[in-house]
Amino acid sequence: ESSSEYDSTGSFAPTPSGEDQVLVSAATSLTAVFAELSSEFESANPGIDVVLNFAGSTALREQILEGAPIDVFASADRSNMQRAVESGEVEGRPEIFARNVLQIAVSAGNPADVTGLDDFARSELLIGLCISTVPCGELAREALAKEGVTPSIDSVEPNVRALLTKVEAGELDAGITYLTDVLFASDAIEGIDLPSGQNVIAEYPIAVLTNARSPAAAAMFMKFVLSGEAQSILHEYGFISP
Amino acid sequence: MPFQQRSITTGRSPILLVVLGLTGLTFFVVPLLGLLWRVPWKRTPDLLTSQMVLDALRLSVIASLAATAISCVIGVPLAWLLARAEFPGKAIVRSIVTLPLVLPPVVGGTALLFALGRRGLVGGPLNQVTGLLMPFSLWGVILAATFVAMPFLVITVEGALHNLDEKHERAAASLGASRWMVIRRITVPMIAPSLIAGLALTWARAFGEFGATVTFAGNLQGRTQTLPLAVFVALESDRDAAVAISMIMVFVSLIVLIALRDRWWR
Amino acid sequence: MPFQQRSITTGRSPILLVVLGLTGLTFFVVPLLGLLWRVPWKRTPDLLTSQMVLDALRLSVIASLAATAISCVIGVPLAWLLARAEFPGKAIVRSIVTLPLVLPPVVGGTALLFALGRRGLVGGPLNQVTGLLMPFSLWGVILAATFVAMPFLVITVEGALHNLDEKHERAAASLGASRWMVIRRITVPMIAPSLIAGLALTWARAFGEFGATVTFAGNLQGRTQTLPLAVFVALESDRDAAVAISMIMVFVSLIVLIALRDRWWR
Amino acid sequence: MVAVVLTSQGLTADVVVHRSENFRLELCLSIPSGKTVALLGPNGSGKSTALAAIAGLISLDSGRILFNGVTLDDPATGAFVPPERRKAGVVFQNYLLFPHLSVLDNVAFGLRSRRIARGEANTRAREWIERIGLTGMENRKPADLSGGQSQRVAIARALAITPDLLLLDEPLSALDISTRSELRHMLKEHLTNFDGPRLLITHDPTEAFLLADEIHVIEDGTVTQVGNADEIRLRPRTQYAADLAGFNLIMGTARSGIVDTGVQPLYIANNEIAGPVLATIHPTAISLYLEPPKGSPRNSWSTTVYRVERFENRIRLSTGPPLPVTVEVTEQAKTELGLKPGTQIWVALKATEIGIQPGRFS
Amino acid sequence: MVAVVLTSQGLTADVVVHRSENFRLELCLSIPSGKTVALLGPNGSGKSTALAAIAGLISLDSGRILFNGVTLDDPATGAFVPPERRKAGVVFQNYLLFPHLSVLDNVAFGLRSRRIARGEANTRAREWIERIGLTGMENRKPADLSGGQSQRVAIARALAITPDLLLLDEPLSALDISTRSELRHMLKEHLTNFDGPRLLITHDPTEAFLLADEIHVIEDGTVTQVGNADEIRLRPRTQYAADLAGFNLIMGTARSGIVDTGVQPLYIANNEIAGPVLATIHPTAISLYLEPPKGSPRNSWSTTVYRVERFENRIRLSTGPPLPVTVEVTEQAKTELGLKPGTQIWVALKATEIGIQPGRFS
Ligand SMILES: Nc1ncnc2c1ncn2[C@@H]1O[C@H](COP(=O)(O)OP(=O)(O)OP(=O)(O)O)[C@@H](O)[C@H]1O
Ligand SMILES: Nc1ncnc2c1ncn2[C@@H]1O[C@H](COP(=O)(O)OP(=O)(O)OP(=O)(O)O)[C@@H](O)[C@H]1O
Ligand SMILES: [Mg+2]
Ligand SMILES: [Mg+2]
Repeated sequence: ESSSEYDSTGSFAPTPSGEDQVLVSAATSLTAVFAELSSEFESANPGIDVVLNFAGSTALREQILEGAPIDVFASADRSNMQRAVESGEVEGRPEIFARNVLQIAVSAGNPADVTGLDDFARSELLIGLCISTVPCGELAREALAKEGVTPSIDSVEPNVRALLTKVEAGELDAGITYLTDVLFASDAIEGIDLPSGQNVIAEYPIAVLTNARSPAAAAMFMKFVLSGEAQSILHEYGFISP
Repeated sequence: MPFQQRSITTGRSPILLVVLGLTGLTFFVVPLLGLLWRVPWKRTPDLLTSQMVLDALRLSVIASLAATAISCVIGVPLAWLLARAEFPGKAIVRSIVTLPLVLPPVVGGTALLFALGRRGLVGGPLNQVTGLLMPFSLWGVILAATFVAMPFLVITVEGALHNLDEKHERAAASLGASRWMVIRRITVPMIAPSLIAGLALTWARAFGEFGATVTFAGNLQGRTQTLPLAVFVALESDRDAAVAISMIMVFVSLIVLIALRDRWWR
Repeated sequence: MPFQQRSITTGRSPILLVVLGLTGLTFFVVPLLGLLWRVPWKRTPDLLTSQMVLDALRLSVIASLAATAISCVIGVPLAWLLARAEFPGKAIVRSIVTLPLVLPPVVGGTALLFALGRRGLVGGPLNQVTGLLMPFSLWGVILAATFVAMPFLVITVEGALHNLDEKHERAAASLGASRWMVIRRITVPMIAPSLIAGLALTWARAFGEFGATVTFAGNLQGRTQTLPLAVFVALESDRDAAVAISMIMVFVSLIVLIALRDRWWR
Repeated sequence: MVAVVLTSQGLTADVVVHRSENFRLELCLSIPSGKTVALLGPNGSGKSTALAAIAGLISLDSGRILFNGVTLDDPATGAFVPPERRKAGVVFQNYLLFPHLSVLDNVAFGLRSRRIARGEANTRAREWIERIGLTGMENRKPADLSGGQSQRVAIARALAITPDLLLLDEPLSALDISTRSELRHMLKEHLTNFDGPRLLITHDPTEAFLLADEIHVIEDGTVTQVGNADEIRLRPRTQYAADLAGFNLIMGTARSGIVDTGVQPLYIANNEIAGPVLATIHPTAISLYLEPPKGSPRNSWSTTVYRVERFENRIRLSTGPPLPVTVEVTEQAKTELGLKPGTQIWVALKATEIGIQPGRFS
Repeated sequence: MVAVVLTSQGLTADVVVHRSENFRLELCLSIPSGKTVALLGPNGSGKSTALAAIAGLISLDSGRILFNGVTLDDPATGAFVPPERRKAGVVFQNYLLFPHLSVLDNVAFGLRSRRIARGEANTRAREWIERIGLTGMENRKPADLSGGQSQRVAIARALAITPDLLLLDEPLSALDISTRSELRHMLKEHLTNFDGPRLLITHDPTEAFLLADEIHVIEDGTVTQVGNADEIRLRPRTQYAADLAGFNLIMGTARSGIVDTGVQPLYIANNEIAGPVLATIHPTAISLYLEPPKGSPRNSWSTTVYRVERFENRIRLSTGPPLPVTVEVTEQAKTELGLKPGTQIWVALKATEIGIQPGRFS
């Protein structure tokens, strides 16, 4: 009797059997867009149920390395995907499905009058960056270095969210995050574009995993994400097609 | 009670105490006000009925209560052993119990993965023999919550047991009560307020658990996504929703804590 | 003591208790083993002496002890008022005190920002008048830690006060002891084990605090980056380092907790 | 409510306290400075409650407590002096020693509370510890003391503070016979030099008779008799007071030299008295015979021995119906008459041995 | 260590327990089934410690406890029967009522522990509550009882379980005079129908004399005298035992009809006895005069009155040096001689009134 409540792995499966489930681990910065992508995908493929697992790319990679029963991995950077590939967790080859550009985030009304990367050297401003070990921090430093700006950093935030929170609260005058983050942050935040020459590009790889329970459905989902339909949704959320 | 005396000891409280106590209270009230100030009250009802929030609420309530129950069943005996039994290595055991308190929850979750994941120390063999898989299931959520929350119960109850004079337990034994009966009818009732405080702490910690859960059990809506995880997701996509979900958590916990404590105290 | 009696009540422990207690212990031991299994022992000494870890260690110790001290000074009076004083709205106050337990720490940190940040409800005016800035400073770290950790002390101590019969306090009053003297020389010593348990919980929670700190105080090496933040940062790039830093936390907390509890208990 | 004479020196307590649906204490008490009042009464009669009210540990429901002209508690006006400012030395019935403090710290606690320096307080505490015979136990915790040792510490703790007002709740009940008489004397001496009012609660009539200037008998929350030792002893007004003194107390209605007790008429030596009376008969005044007595005693009836007890070196027996009495005989008489439960005997009692006072059981 | 006669029925306890550096209990006790032994002794002499060892609440350091042939505790072999399997009914000196349980649940606790169904246990508990006179208080918590009421609940709780062994630590000390004699009789009756051994600890000689078959006087951890009431009363061997009985006890060396006490020689009626003796003199055997007495008493000396007390309806005085004695006189004599502390008097004492037994203070 009770066995019907659990699938063969013992994990809790509330959906009726017979339906394919795709477990997608996606980076935190993909939260909003993947929610929409999955519902689009589900309505196009009624037999498939997409379950999303959002966390930092590193945490997701960690789970995969520890044998989590995940079908698809969408990372916010290449290095975490690379680690998964090296550990033999990836079926086939990862594909880049989206790109993202950096933007300067300032509090609404731009009270500190920030205009570009040069302002990051102004010591009277409260400046924040992501920590260099996460993609947004790495890329931001790359962009600043390209311009020869030595930023006077007041806060090194462990992730985009923490950085945005502080800019939004007015604790920081400016920070560098992704365009997509600023686009969908609250009204309390404004974005300042970087000239394309100054910008650096972040790449988002996706892959089906060797551990996948429903490899076919997983492949379908990955294919969908790379499709034109999905790309236009990604575009709406500020991502750039690869 | 009509014949209750006005308590004399408590008639007037020393000024210094009141001042310090109020300062303490400010500590809690000001940030709460800060939060309340930003709550998008209009949107809250809608959010409350969204599938994601309902799923998360259900999971949170189940997992936190289960974790509290498990902690009670195995944590209270552990506390009793720590307080009353003599065995070698007690100091070490006591310290181990305290570890989950200190370990950053994310590391705690990683430790759980290392130990109970499919490739883990215990989880690996377990998975091969029984096919059981802890992570990414409700069991994983409960396990993670129990791991981080149980120490609160153990430590609170152990403290209370140290406070309790053993003479009543001895008297009960002399009346023929078995060791077990003494614990059930004398020891536990006599430390009830501390036990309930410990349960409240445990439940609250389990209910608010995030780091270990997201690492060990994942963040699957309807399966392992509890309210704090929903808040995390919402923080990325919809800031107001995150604050609103937090207020739901606050509200639920008020109900549970009041039920747990004010009903059984006094 | 040469004349210590072997305690009779504790001579043998009921089997069921031992079994349950050991099960409880397994809960803690298995994940710890999982962690120990993966600790990069070779690299640990290097990490231990890296500037980042040393800075974080210093900040963590200072902030957690400061938060514990503050909690003690204002949390114990608050607990006393909750347990012993009569005032309207007590149930609400008690619930508010429990909130930081339930609030996801990130939300708690956000609440602190809303309230005490540069543009915050209280922080704004405060900043304008005094120029004081809480975030990005050690004060912010301490504040965040106190906010999340103090409830543990308040609730544990309140529970213990409910356990304590007031008759000894009355006797002390009749001997001429002022309200304050009664609290200092009778009440507090009589609940010492629970107080120490509460302090241990508070310190441990403050020491392991991550979410509120990172949100409210930021993550500046040497200024606000505590050990849990260092662990988090390391997790992003170098898991082994993260595990090693966690082991440092475990080690420090063992020392502090053993000093705090085994010295003052019994 | 009884009107209270307000003296400016001493304690005047008009105490009304509800403790439960079935118990209401209503007590009027006035203790001049330098005098000792003993409260004697059965269990649960409200003695400790009265003490708690005077010490300020519970508050009055109505009434008023005045001490040396200062109102300590008056619910009507809301005045209330908290216990720590009443300067009372209290020995609690259950001692309430502080379990976490040593004997020395327990005794010194009151002194330290009065801001006496540690050295001075300890010296004075040590003196008291010597006085109660516990030298060498200064560093023990109360849990490591015997019952009687604990009680002695409680006494020392209360007396050490040189209080304005002494409240002693069965202070000698757990002491052995030698220590008890020693401490009784120590107490008596201490009281002589102490000029505040003092209240002594006890179950031991000897203690009350020896230490108190006035005795209040309290039963079920109200005072049933007030008087000095002799008055209570010779003219007890309730069964309890008679038990205290060891007298037989019989209620009846007197008319022309006979008391109608409802069961067995008693001839008395007083023809004038009429109406409800209390008759008191000392147990030694009653004689026992195996045959119907033929002699001077005007009262005699046949009954059986119900109970035989030895009290120190005397033999006490209780007889059965019609009129149960307690009789005291010598060891010799017991042996000669073969007295044991069930023995058929004749009771004889001279009319002149019956004390008579008007009144009824209260 | 004293050799113990091992009877198969009853309790044989050879108890050695260290409690502190200064206190070591070394007690040998044998209580046959159906018999009551009373332990009488000063505070801190080890009575409660002995009870705790027999109840199994503390373990022996050496010695052995046997009950009906079963070894309860024997450190030599490591045998130890835990308290819950000793089937002892214990009244603790400090009651130890369970504060969170009602009176009914307290009394029923032992029954429920013995797996008696709730209904049956409650019925029996209610009977006991009635027997101790607390009907109507079944639902009270111990904190809401008076001292004496608490002690009664402790008695009921111990007796309700129909134990194999009764251990009573001052069970009547907090009771009022009427309840005490009632409960003493209830206890006596209950004991008659109870065929296990019972141990009674008390400070009240009356209680011991009335209830015990044998009395052990214990002082500073060792037994100083064993005997029945009369033996203890008439031939006390220690000052404490003499105080119990109210006798004067004087130690000296007898030679040809004279006891050399070191201060005042005593003439006695026994010329044969020689060597160390204990002389016992009842307080009523001593006469007092204002002038040097000229008459039959062979002993007389001049002294002063030191202390005057009333004991119930008798007057007791203590005299000063050379040989302090306690004297009992009538009220009349007191008035006639104007006896008060400091009065110069002559003491007279017949040689025949001096009881003599060989021995010395132990
Ligand atoms: N806290 C309480 N709540 C309700 N009733 C109480 C409380 N304390 C005492 N009582 C009741 O009040 C009455 C008087 O109690 P009190 O302690 O004053 O008696 P007492 O004269 O000191 O008796 P004892 O000689 O036994 O000590 C008793 O009937 C008792 O049961
Ligand atoms: N836990 C303990 N630790 C050390 N010494 C103790 C302990 N309990 C009792 N004692 C000491 O042992 C001796 C015997 O104590 P016990 O309680 O047996 O005396 P007791 O005869 O019952 O006296 P009382 O008549 O006063 O109740 C005393 O000197 C006491 O101080
Ligand atoms: Mg009382
Ligand atoms: Mg004792």
